[in-house]
Amino acid sequence: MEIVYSISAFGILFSMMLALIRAAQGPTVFDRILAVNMFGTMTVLFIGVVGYLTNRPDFLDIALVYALMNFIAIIAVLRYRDFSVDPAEEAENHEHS
Amino acid sequence: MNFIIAASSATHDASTIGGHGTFHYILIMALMMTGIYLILSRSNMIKSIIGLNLFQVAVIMFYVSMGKVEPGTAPILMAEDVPHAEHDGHHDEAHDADSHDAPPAAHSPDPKKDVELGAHTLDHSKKVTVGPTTSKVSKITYSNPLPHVLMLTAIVVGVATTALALSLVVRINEHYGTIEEDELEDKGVLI
Amino acid sequence: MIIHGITIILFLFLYVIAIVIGRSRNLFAAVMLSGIFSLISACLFVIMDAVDVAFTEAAVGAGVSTVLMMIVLNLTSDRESPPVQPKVFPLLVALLTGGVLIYATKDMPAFGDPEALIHQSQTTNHYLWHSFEESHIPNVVTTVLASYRGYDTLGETTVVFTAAVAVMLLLGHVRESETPPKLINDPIALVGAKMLIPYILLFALYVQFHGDFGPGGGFQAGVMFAAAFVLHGMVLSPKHTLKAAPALIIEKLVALGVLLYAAVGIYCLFKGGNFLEYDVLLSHGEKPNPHGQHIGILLVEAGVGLTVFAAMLTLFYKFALRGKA
Amino acid sequence: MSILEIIGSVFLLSGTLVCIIGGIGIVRFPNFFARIHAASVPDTLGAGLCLLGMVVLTCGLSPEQGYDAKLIALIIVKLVSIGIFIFVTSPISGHALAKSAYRDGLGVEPEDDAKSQTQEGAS
Repeated sequence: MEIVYSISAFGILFSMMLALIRAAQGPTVFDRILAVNMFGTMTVLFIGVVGYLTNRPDFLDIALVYALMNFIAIIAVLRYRDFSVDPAEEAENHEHS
Repeated sequence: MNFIIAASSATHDASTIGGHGTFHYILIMALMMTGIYLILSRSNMIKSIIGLNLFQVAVIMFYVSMGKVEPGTAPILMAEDVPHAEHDGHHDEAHDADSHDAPPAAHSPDPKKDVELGAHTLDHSKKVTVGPTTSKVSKITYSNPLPHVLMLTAIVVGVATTALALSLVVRINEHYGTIEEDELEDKGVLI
Repeated sequence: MIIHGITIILFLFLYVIAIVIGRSRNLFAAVMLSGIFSLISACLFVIMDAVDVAFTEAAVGAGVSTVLMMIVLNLTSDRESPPVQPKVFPLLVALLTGGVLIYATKDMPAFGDPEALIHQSQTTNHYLWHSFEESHIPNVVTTVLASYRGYDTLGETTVVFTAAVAVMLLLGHVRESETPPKLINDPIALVGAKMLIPYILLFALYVQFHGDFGPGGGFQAGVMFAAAFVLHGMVLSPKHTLKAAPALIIEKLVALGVLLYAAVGIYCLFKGGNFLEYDVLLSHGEKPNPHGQHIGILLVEAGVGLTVFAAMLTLFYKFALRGKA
Repeated sequence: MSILEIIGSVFLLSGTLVCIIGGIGIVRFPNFFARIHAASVPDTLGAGLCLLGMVVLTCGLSPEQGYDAKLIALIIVKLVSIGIFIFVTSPISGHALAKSAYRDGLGVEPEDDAKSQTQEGAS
């Protein structure tokens, strides 16, 4: 079974590398966010697979925390990046919430 | 395919001749170097703080890597090392005395035997023979928990101090209108 | 060998990220990449068996740190001005320091060597093989953190408290911002986040109380509790979160956690033991008293969780409610 | 290898393959809105297949390997909750991202890459 887990781990690592390339070269800031998001998902899977590879799959808590923190980081990025937003629309949304 | 045996026996060979034994530490030191360079070379304060974080992660990794025992696993006792002890608060004196003459090492004294035992428990495909649960002679090797404890708290303290640095940056920006050390120097604030 | 290969690949990722952070003029990208950096380092911690450290790094480094840095970038500027001249001196210092450190590693025991001096220590072996019979907690890290090295942890909790107080002093008076903080402007994110927040809180409780049996504990759970509120504050606005968790109460909780921790220690003194010697709790005199240890660790972890949660949330409030200069 | 292990391995490996395909897409596609399609593949299908494979493999674990029924149930619950979490969060963040990009005036033509690069530099 180790061979299956290691192929899977290396495949996910390769996929992480590709996401990293996109995060490093941009070109727009959105590409970076996209790549970071995908990288986070890959990390979750990677931790899961490594847990099986080292024969302690009860460490999936960590993967769960990764999924959560990734989401929060992405929301933070979108929230605090200065996007040009229409002020009128913003005020309207303020009332709705 | 039994990678754990291979890895651990390789380490045992290497420990005598100093081969790839300290390789991890060199990797970590190189990471520290990039952190130091980032701190010193950048005039932007946020970049310096990021560099400080990288440096901190490298130091933490150095500590944690010292706690690793090669055929080991995380220091959370597995089911066979957890005797179903009495939960009524009474403590068995005989049990206590028995545990005092237990082997003191985090691994059994004979490294060869240790490797074999570790392989037996960690090999995924093989059947694990559950040992006598009252005995303190464990077949499982655990990594050293002490560096983990120290570094766990260090990370949380690290984020608290990072926040302090960031709040200073915010105040500097409000007062002087810049977060570049070079520009502060030009203004005569920083000497 | 496979684990070694994975380790080396992850280290390569770390170098690439560090170099890209160094070269990038866009601070925004640098902060995001530092988030990835701590994700990868957490993977390495898992491989090096430090699951609790990985847990904390993932929660703190990728979550709270990134959020705080993003807010600060929003308050200041997300562009780095080009350097006046290339600097040789820092490179020399870095190379010299690194060279000395690498030279020093030659004397280190090999990586993972079970014969290394650190693993022969009597204390470590006591922690590993006697902690279960003394406290009935399988996670040795939790036992060492809260019981054997309880003094340390009390000190660390106090440091978190002090840092929170310092940030409160520095950013205390709320500047009224001319441009109010924007909303994320997205009903889907709002609904999704509202749906997730209860489960995040539930999971944080699980982490808090399951820390005895698996990775987790007060530090991680506190960060995750705060993360749920931070998420709420980000999809709505921090002002809405202030209604749910008023800053005055949260600021008092920062101190309450430390006080709870210290109170457990002082109560032990009154019961006739040493400071933070939980054996005397619920005890009739017998010395290794797993029940007392258990209850003591539970209370102490609760104190840690309370302080960390309140400190992180206070940090978020102080930064997020600050107007742009 | 038991039948469960074979099924689980097939799921896990096909999930990995999907992840790699998505990764190639995210590097090779010409502009942001094409890349967001590629990124959604590993986030949903890839992660789903991998987690499904892990669930099946966990079912195949036996008490002789140190896993009793309670532990296996706990692991499966965790895997399922990770799956639900990813399935909820990743489309949300993808949607928020696409919306922000659209509002920021990002185009869909391949040559927009060069233009937006200067935009990022200027902003």
